[in-house]
Amino acid sequence: MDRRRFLKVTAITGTSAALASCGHPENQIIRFVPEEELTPGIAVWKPSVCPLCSAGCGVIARVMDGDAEVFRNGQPGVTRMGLARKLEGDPAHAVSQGRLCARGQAALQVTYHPDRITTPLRRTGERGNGAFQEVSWDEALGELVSRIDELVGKGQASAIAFLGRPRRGQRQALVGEFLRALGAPAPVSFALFDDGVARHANELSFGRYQLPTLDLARTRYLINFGADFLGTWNSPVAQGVAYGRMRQGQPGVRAKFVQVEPRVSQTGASADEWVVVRPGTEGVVALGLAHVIMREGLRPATAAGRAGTLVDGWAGGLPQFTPQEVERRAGVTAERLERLAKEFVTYGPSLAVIGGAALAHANGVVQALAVNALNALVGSVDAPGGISFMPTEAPPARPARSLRDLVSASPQLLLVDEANPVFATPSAARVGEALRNIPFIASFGSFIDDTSVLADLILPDHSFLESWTESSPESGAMEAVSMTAPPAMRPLYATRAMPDVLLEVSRRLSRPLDPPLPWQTFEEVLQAPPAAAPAAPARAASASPVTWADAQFDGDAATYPFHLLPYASQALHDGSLAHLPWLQELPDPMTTAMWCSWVEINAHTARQLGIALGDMVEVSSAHGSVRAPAVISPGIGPEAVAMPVGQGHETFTRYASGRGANPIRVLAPVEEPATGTLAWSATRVRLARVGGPDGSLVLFAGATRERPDHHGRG
Amino acid sequence: MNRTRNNPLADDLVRPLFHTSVWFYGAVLVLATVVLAGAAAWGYQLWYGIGVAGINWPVFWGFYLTNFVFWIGISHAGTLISAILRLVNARWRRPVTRCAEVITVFALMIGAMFPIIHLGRPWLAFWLAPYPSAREIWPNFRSPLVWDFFAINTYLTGSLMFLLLPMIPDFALVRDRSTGWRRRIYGALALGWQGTTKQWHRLESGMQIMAIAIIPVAVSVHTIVSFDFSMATVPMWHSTIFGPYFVAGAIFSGIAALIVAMAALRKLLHLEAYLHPVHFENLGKLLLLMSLLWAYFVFAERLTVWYGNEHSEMAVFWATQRGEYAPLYWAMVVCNFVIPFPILALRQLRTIAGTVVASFAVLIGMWLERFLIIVPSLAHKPLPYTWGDYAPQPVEIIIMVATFAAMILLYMLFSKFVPIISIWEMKVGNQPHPPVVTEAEDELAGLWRARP
Amino acid sequence: MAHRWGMVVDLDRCTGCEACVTACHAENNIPTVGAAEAARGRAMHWIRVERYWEGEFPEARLTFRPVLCQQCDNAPCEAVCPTYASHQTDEGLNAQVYNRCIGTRYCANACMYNVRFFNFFHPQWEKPLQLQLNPDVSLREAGVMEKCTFCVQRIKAAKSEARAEERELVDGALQPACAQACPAGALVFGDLNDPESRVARLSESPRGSKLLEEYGAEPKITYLQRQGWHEPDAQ
Amino acid sequence: MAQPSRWGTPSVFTTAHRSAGEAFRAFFDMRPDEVDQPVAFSHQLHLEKELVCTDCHEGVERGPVAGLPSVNTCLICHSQIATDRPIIQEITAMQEKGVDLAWRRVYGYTREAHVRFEHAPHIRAGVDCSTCHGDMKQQTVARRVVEMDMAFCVNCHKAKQASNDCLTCHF
Amino acid sequence: MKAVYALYTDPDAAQLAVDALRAEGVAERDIVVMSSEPFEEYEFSHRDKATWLHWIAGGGGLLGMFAGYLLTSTTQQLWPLVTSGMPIVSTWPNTIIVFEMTMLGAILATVIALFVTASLPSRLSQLYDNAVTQGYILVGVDGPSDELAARLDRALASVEGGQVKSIA
Repeated sequence: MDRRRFLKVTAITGTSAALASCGHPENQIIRFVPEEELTPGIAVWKPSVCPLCSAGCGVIARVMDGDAEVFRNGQPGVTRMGLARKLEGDPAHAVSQGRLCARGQAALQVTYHPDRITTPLRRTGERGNGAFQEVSWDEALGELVSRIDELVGKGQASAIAFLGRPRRGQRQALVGEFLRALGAPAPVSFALFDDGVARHANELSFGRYQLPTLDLARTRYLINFGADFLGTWNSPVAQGVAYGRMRQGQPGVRAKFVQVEPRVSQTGASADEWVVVRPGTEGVVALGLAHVIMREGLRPATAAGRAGTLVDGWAGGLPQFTPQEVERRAGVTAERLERLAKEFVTYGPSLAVIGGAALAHANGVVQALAVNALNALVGSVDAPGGISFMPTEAPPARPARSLRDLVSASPQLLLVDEANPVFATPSAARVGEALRNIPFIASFGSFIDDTSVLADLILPDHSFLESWTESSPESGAMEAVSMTAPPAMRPLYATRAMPDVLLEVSRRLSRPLDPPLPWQTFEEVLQAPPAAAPAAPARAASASPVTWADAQFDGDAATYPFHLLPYASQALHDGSLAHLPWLQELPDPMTTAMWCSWVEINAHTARQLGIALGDMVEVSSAHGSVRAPAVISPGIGPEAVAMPVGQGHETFTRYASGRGANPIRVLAPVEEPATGTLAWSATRVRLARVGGPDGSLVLFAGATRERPDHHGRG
Repeated sequence: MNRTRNNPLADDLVRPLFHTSVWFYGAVLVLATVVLAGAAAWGYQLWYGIGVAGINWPVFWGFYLTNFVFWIGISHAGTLISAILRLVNARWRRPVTRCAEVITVFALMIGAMFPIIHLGRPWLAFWLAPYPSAREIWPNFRSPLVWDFFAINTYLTGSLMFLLLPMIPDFALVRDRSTGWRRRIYGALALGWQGTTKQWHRLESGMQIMAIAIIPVAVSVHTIVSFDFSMATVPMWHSTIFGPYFVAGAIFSGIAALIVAMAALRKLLHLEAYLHPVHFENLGKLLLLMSLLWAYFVFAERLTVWYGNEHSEMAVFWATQRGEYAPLYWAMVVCNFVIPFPILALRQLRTIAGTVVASFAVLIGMWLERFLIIVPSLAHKPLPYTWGDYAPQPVEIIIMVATFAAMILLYMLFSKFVPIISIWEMKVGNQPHPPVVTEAEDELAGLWRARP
Repeated sequence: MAHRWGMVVDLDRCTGCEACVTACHAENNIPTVGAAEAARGRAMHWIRVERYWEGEFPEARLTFRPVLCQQCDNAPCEAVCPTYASHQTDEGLNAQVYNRCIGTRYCANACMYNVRFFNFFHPQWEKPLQLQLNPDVSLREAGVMEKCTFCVQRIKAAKSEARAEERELVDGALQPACAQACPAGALVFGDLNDPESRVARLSESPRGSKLLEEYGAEPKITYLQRQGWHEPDAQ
Repeated sequence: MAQPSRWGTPSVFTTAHRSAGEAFRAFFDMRPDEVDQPVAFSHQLHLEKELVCTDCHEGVERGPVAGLPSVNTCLICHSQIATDRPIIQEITAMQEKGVDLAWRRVYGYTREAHVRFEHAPHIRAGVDCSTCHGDMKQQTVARRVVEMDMAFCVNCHKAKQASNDCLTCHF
Repeated sequence: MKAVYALYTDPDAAQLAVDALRAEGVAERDIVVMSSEPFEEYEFSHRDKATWLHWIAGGGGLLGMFAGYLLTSTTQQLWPLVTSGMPIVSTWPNTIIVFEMTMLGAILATVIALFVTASLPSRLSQLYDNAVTQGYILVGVDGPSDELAARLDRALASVEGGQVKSIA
């Protein structure tokens, strides 16, 4: 007898069950007629583009039917609709090649995030206190249009500003068109890790304002100066695929990988050799290598071509960068440098890469130029196993304006599209204060973050799965890649694609744009794209050599003995992904930490300061301080401390608000002079233990649980 | 011999059944409250999930299984001791046997509850039992947990019978002395016992067989409990010594529990006339023996691990020896050896008070031992990346305290409804015919020598 | 011949990027438990990337090692389960039958790899995060043990599709989510009974070894050790 | 538990039962054999008119789920047929308002059973619908007539020599 | 006459009374002796010594062993699930179940046999006296004929220290 029959015998009928289940709200809710043809339980794969970083990986979304709670005509109910269930790399896409990184996988949660903005919002309380009220699209658009009308009417169209994340493609072009037609200045792109320095240097060296594609698969000797190319830098998926081939792609062939950086990054962990350098001296090592190569006559100075002539003293064999001198400046022994130089030139094709923290110094450009010249010297430019530049229809252009330009122009009306400068700029730069003084801010983002909380109006965008997407990556593949994809699923909420909103605004303006924008919808834009925005005039390829400049640091070494090395979190990247629970709970590969911030400290330093694992420490610069638990790591030198970027949002959904600490806020507002990008590795700090463990350090495993005498078992 | 020979004894021993003090009610009330708190804690855990306990990844077993092993260990007080003493016919066993057997039955019941409390889905615990169902799936007889189920069931059945059978004549005695509802209840419990020579003889030979049968079962139960650990390739679990080590430990803690219970009964039920210092002294000697045996096993276990120097085992070894579990470990050594050994070895200290102090120490020490077997090993499995730790949560502590309260409560109630000392066996003990040996002479000989 | 699913993990390729971890979460409806529970050691990752430091600064060296259920032939978790919730299928999968699990957590103790995870509470998804759930995979409730299944739902779907189309499975076409996501191609999945399959050939590699081989559990996952760099002989 | 969502439903999706009673009923698999449907659809009537199951349960041959028809499906025929009946007019009105029929399931397994049943392979293997759903020609509003306990599935699998490994259905 | 009995405090007297009854020609199985404790030193308590209890216990054990073997091996074959690479019918672990079932069989058989042979549970027979549990030893005969009763009465009374009673 089974349980069910047993109960029948005991005469408990199902009536009570039926009555009880009627009480569930799910059963009383209205069901709307599905708007699409779906075969239940059958998955369909739809292409899309991952929007989370600039790599532009093509993805495919697994769409299956499901019951979603929606509003139709203002009425709550449930409907069966196609829902994206999983994201995978698009096998047909030359960048992602069927693979996808952890962040890309988690992009799914952007659409289904419980704190996504579902309808337009208007600020009701004090600016920044987060009180908003729901308004209709009509009302919201009306308000935005009237604000623009007012400014245009007063002849102040130039006081309209647009701040977005660095994007390429038609969406960005449309924004440019819109602003130009309005008479407003060009849009401003802002991201913390925006690689402007690398692009600038590449333009100087090779005439391309672009990040390079690394042909790792065919490289036999790789020297990497701080670029986290397997984690967060440039096109990590494509680089990861190529890296796999570099390691075990051909039987019996395995490249050597040397990592030159002051702290072992996740990428550095895979290196065969870790060369510890002082922060900001990566270029010295590169030039030292070039010196040895030229001194030994392994390559002539002329082999480097223009990239070489840009470096002061190149033609003379860089006499000031003898191994002894490099040892003194960078801390790499002369013998090691000699050996590396010979290996580098002997076991080609060889490749040198620089990125990330190495360029986040005031001398970033000259560091990059040094590595470019080294690459050129060994013939690794546009050669198999070297760097190359992806041929694209619309090559990346130097931005016309920077955030600094935008702020200093004191705009009257600001449109923000997912950029979060309030989070990602040092507090000393006072960007937040400047934004607060802008009379009207409208935000298009899907979430209320540290910046959009200041907005007067929020016009929520579709998630990428709900809107047309495009991919025009600047690197990652050898050939040009360009794709557009229709929405993978219908919108869950009353959101509208930002390009459609701009087009709608342009139609509603009391003084029509001249010429009017020729499209009705974003879809039309993608089919008949605007002409590429004219690139800023290419910088005159000045042949005047650039002289080496030592990296300068904010804060004197006596008061602030440690270099603060912020780094992009493997999970949360620059913090724009801190709202995704999958990524919050992703153990950091180096420390296994989840849901928190931490400070990485060398064991020797920790002993000196009496800091144990999990103890709260305070990291103070001349511009402020943050507190976070300590993690003691053998992968960082005694003169540096490192902190991941990503946490420390004041406002950013239930998962990220008030969690952890943001090292960017305490940085000195030092910029790389040529590009105006933040030199985020150029701050010195002091360190103090301020208390015992407060429980905020959440480790999946590892650090707390490992004893030094048990490493590497297996 | 006269007819009054036996009656004062029966009067004494039956008295608690008929006279109850206010203190008793008060104590029952307090204990019942604690037990109810434990039940409420379990209800809370049932509703919210086992996660309210402190267990985690990778320490999946914690307080509940510690208590399980502890209580199963305590259960060896009774049946095993009383069966051995019955078989060897040790004279001094007579006042002790029932006290001991009751401990067994209640400790087993409480112990057997813990694996169920500890389940993630306790409402499915019946799947451990072999029964035909529509699913056609039976328990996995390779699982030590199923062995536990069978062993505990057999042991509980046996112990219950071992306890109940000799109670029948005493129920008859109470029946004949009572009236009204008591007479009806005890009449039913006495099953119509008359005391014919045939009944006596069957009872005696039945008990003889049961005593023979219960000893291997008791040994098997704690061996199988040890198998729960030693079958898994967890560092310092996967050891062949675990069977005898656990059995010895069980008897060790069982005797300690018995001494404590007897001392309490002696004091509270005024049984000074029946529970003599010699009983405590004899049990104390047994306890001494087990303490030495325990020390021997621990030394053997630790030495082989240390000598073997196997990587993952050494992690556990050092964690207990000088790592985060060292305070508990050394507390265990103190409680199980350093305190009881001198007390029990020195005749002057082997008094009632002395043995009780030693027994309390042993109970604490043995509880710690179970904890230290389970938790440090799970916290240090072979991959160092997965090392973890464990901290008990309020629910676990409340339930644990409640089971101790339940044990005391059940014991109190039992002693209120059943003569805690077997009256007829006491009478037999008082029969004049066997050559009378003085208690002093009997000390060691009486332990192992059969009556002629 | 029946399939025998296995995997090869090339430690020389693994970069520790954890794409596999999120892919597994997305594919298998693994709940996130939140900071408070994660701090209590209840985070669930069917696949994890273990990292081991060797040496001290500046010679410190790090190795990543993805660890998932090793799908042992002589799986220690199986015998100890009183209800057969854990057993071996004829395709060599170490099955975990959720409905049969009563939550003794014995299997998790017996597993020396600690790759079994337990639902201490009912999993929760703050709406509408539940729309991300894969309808092909069970939602495990409180009190149930779970672990890597080699994406059995994908295996079953691929077999069912092949049967419907009356063809054989193609090596490499069927992949668990982790292997599919891995950019560096460190995870290779396939049929060990097919001598031509990539996984079968790679598992014969001289670099190959099994994790905690000495326990004799006979895992079906082969780890290819990380290699050092040696100066090539000839130029 | 947090505030209810804007739909009046719980804001958190969880596998937990909401009440002890619900847990109790799930444990004993107590479900009504008959449920109140939004309209009294007669299977008998439609099958007599020589409709077949797959006309309305479209997914059954292709996927795991047979699917419950929406009003759109009804109105494929009923935009022409029997339009004068009140029930059809009601359905037509529903479609105009964009409101669908909230069918309630008759068969199915409790979540704790973790049964991942797929219709398509069974249809391909030639299992007749009535094997599991009874003879629908005899039923008006569908009711549960077949007791789908594990023995029911297992016996059929045994008879047809289909796999009886646990992972066949439970994963 | 329903019964005739005498109550003694001294087991020696009880032994004499039993002997006296025998002398009166009362059959061994008709002599009833009740006491509140067993008197193993006395002959009268040995009259029922012969018993099959040990053999029944052994038989129960065998039965349990067989049941244990059947339970383990047949259920393992019924749905052959492989675990840990062990054989479908795993002898070593099954031995434990077989052992426990053996002991359970022996214990249950003992208890059942004990209850049956000692006629428990039963109603109190007519021949019973509460004095038994107060320490008296009852020696008597249940349901003698009136003529026999008178003789037994005398025989019992002849033993010193007894109180002869009868139930009509």
